[in-house]
Amino acid sequence: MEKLQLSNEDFQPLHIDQTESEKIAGESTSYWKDAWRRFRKNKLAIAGIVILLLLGFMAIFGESISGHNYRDTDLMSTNLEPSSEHWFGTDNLGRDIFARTWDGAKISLFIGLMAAFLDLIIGVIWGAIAGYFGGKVDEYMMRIADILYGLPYLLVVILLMVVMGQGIWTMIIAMVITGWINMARIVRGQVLQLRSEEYVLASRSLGASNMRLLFKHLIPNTLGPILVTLTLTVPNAIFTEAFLSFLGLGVPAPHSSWGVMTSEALSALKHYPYQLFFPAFFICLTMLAFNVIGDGLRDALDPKERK
Amino acid sequence: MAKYLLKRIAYIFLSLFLIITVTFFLMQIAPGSPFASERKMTPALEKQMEEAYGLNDPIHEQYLDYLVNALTFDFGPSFKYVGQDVMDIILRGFPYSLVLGLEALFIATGFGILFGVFAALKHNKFGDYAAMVIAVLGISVPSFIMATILQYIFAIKLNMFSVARMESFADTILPALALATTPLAFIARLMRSSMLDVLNSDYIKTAKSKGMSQRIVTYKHGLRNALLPVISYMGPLVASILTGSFVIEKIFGIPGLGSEFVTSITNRDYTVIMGTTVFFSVILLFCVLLVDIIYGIVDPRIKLDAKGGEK
Amino acid sequence: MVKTKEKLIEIKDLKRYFKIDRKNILKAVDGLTFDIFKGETFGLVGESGCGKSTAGRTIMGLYQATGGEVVFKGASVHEKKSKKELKELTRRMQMIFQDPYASLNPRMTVKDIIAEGIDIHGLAKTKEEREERVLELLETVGLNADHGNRYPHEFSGGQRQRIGIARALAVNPDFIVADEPISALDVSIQAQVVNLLQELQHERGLTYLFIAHDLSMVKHISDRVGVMYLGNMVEIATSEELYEDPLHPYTKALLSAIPIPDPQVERSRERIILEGDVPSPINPPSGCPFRTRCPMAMEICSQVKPDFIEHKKDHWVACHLFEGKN
Amino acid sequence: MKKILSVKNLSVSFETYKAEVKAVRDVSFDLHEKETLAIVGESGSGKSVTAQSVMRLVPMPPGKFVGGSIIFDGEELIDKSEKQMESIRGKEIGMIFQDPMTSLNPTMTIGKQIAEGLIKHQNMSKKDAHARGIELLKQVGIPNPEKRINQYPHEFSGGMRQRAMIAIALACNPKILIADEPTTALDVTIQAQILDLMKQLQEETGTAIILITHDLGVVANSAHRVAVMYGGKIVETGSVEEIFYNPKHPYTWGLLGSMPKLDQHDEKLKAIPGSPPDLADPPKGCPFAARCPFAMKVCGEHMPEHYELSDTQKTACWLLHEGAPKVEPPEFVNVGGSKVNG
Repeated sequence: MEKLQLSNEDFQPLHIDQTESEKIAGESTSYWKDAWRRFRKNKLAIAGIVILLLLGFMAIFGESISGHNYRDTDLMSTNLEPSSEHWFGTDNLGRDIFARTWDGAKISLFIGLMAAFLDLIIGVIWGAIAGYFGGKVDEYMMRIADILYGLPYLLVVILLMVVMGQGIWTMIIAMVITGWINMARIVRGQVLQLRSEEYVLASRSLGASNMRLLFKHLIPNTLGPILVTLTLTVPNAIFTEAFLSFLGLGVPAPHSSWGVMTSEALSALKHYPYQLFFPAFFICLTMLAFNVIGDGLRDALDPKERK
Repeated sequence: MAKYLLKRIAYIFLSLFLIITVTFFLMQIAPGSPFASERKMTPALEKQMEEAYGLNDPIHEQYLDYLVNALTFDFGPSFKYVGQDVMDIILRGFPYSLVLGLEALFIATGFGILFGVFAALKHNKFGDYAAMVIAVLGISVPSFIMATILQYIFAIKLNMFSVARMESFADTILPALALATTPLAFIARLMRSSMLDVLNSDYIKTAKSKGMSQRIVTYKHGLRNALLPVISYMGPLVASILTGSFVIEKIFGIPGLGSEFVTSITNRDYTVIMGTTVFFSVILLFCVLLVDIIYGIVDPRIKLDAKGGEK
Repeated sequence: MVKTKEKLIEIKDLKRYFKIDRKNILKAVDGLTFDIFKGETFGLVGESGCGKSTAGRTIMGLYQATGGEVVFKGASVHEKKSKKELKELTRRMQMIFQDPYASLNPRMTVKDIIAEGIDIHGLAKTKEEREERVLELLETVGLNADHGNRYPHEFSGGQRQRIGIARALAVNPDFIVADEPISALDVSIQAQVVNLLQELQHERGLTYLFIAHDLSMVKHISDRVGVMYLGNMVEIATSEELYEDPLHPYTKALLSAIPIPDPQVERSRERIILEGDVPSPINPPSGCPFRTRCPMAMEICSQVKPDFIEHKKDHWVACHLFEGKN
Repeated sequence: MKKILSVKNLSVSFETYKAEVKAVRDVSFDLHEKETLAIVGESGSGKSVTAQSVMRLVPMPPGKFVGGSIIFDGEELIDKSEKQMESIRGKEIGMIFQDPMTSLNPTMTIGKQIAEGLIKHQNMSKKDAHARGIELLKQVGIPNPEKRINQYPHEFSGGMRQRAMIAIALACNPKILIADEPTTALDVTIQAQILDLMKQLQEETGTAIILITHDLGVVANSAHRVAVMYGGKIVETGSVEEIFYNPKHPYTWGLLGSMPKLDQHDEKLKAIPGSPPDLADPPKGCPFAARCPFAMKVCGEHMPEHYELSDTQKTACWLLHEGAPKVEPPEFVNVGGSKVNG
């Protein structure tokens, strides 16, 4: 290092405003803003959202675009390969697979979203009450959930389907009966943990009411995990619907669902594999989209990743 | 430990009791007489049949009978197949399902752990991304679609396997693979994240500071601790493989317990439905218990908790 | 330097137990009796798990007392009271927490965090007044208006702790429980926070219960110090007295264990090194809780729990060595 | 005394998704046989990264060596392969960490964790390693070692675990022991036990110790020499007497002033205003300039060189330049030397 040439000027006192060191650079970012910024960087998750929007659009308008409807049979044109007339081909009753695919999408998405929504409502209420009040209340409420959780849930769903007969709402109810437990457990765990956080204690020592604690502190801070669980519940419900329909327990005819279509295509698999391809592809695509969004959300919202 | 086990077994019985009760009463309110779907029967004959199956006794007696019998695994005769006991049907189908299930279990855990560890060791490199993309795909493809895809490619197009036969070991490969896909992907993801957590922990640093090689650090110190969350996933895993086998057996034409169950549902063969449900639940509950015991063996901290936190 | 002798808080045989399971009870606080005078800082020291934080929270009324009572300005803290009385009580007693990262809600702006008490107690009539008060509080703790709209994660540990102090001050309390407010901070930042606390005390006539495991800092800030061990108070004295003439063997050991930032002193010091670890509060030893590690333990110590007695004026101790000698 | 470790101009950075954090910048120090060198500094000052760099335990990536050298026993450690480092870690240099609750493998018995190193570095049989393990546990003051050796970490208290960690680190008689905040997570009475134990073991084995700490009390208790770190740089080094009785760097003054004194009362603490610099964007000149009450124009522009004040004391501060105004250290700094009590 060469010797520095220093003048008297260099040894004049440096006046530093101490408030300067308290300054924080950069603009203020809230938790959600920050999370969104991180989520946006996740290309896969963004692709998932785009796919979902497209699927949703097609579920609503797809059938009318096709120029056919989902239940018209045409025995003159059965088992046709995809063509300009029938974009996805036709099935063994001559029904247009394109139209049926989007009718199925409507039902699959509706079931998935509805089941997830009901899970959310029941799970959050149950979990929040158990976690917030703790003690005996918590013990009994979670015991019940534990026992239900121990049951093979698909069995329960199937049993209920047998008992209540087929139908969309039966399926949704059957799914929700066991589905909410997962949500309840997560919410309870979160609330239980947050309840003893120092900022909640601080609010309590300021004299905050239960309502204030719940709505200002507990719920806003559990929203992240709830959102992630929710995005992972939807594909689960879609899968369960497809599974049940595949077993012949699902949506009653003439409505289609992706599960029904897969099931019907199976017998013709050897000769008309395209009949299987379309519903199977869209089931997988939807589940994939929800899964990558869920993963993306988890990464974006995980407090461990925050720095 | 003994006390803990007893407590757990008591819980299992409580759950079973609930399952039996719920199934019983659900079947009671289920629509249609079990014999309705049979070929036309004279009302007199139907009455006679109902008498024979004890369906005219008061409900609570039927329930008690059923409860007592269920404890001895006696679920009565099938409604549909005259002269066959439900237990016979179960025992006939079970071996197929067991083989299939175990095979799927091995594939799922073995490859799942392998993929997960691989991805964790290649963290943020190409191998990691590749493994995780495959895993997300695996989770997104439902088992019954996987099954049909496998069947189409390997059996129909390539003729490597038979389409729907259950005679040799080779016949079990495709169904086991299909059954294992989703859990395999789950385990791979779980294993990866838990391995990453463990590799970042302080005791891994300690092991390194002792001069242990990367291999020993990874496998001797890392793997065992990273396996803990995977082990606790084994309970749900067994459940998923059990229920997954309903469809897989149907697709591949395997005469296992799952396909018996599905058939019994379409037939409204109530005693078989009830019997298989209870049987499935027993297996599941004991598997979950087994998993907990294994967990206790792998993690020395658990034993302490079972004794009530004393030193 | 006890400023007044007016009692602000009387704590009488305060107990707080936690049920672990059917058989085991954790006696976190097992019979504390002491007073806190108006305007003083009462320091509470002890090792981790001695129940000092539980004591602080029970005194605040955040935990229900298992036994005994806390009287604040003549009113019992744990007794049932009307909503209004309860609110007024919580306003007058406030708390500062240990972990600057966990004590602020990450989803709220600093302004809303500080204003929470103002909102709850309706201390501001208009939005402008609320704004003004928050600004004033920010300035009091050395932050500026610009900081109000930011979120906690953008601040350093020391700054967060000051936000916590501002939040407590917002409701004009008389009494503040500071639960290890500096132990998570760096040395130079600790001094900033301690100085701020002292300034605020002088300006506003606050009374502190200062909880910490660091005896040297407690001694620095406190007028009187209480030493806790396994849920029990073993000694109380003014901080000079405690340092000049510690009576209880545990206090002596604690004092001698503190490393002093002076190498010559360190070299010439005779240390009392305690054997072993603190026993579990679930199954505490019979008699005197300290006897298992006490270098002076006697026959009687395992049989009889020593009384808490005033050995000298204003110097209390619970030890058989001093029983009957005052 | 012989130099056994010499760190020269070491710089270590971390790549984060936002920026490159320059955690250690141009750090140099020596360690001699049988001495205890304390590296003191606040969190984020780079002291732990420095220590872990010596062991080559800094994960890379995200960490990277930007420059400098680490010479141990005449050999450059930075150039060594991972395989070569394995025969140095544990054998030549041992390490203990801050949190004894997390630094032991929860699913392995204490005995096995001690034996591992012995088997690897000293080719011991399992049986011999077990016997030696019992000996080591006895040496670090764990009662009933025959029984304890087969227990798992969760059956040990915090203090006992730290003793076990020391036994692991010292199992192969390393020449250097790096202790990274070994007592920070422990209670005062347990801290005293551990510090005592380390001193006693150093006398028995002659190991040189690098003690990383933020607690000046611990430094005064245990160290022979001290390096004070701030903002990723060493700002002052010296013997323990020089640092406590004749410090020349304003940061050292500030640090000493921030500590409460047991034998004084009602004296206001001399807090250092402001907060430490952000190492993602470190200041151009002296890292302490922004908080320094004596800062001059040059401080903001150039990092001062290390002025050699004695054989052992080196201070990096422009106040020591002949052109700088004379500044007296605050009076509280010299108090300690004359007064001995306690």
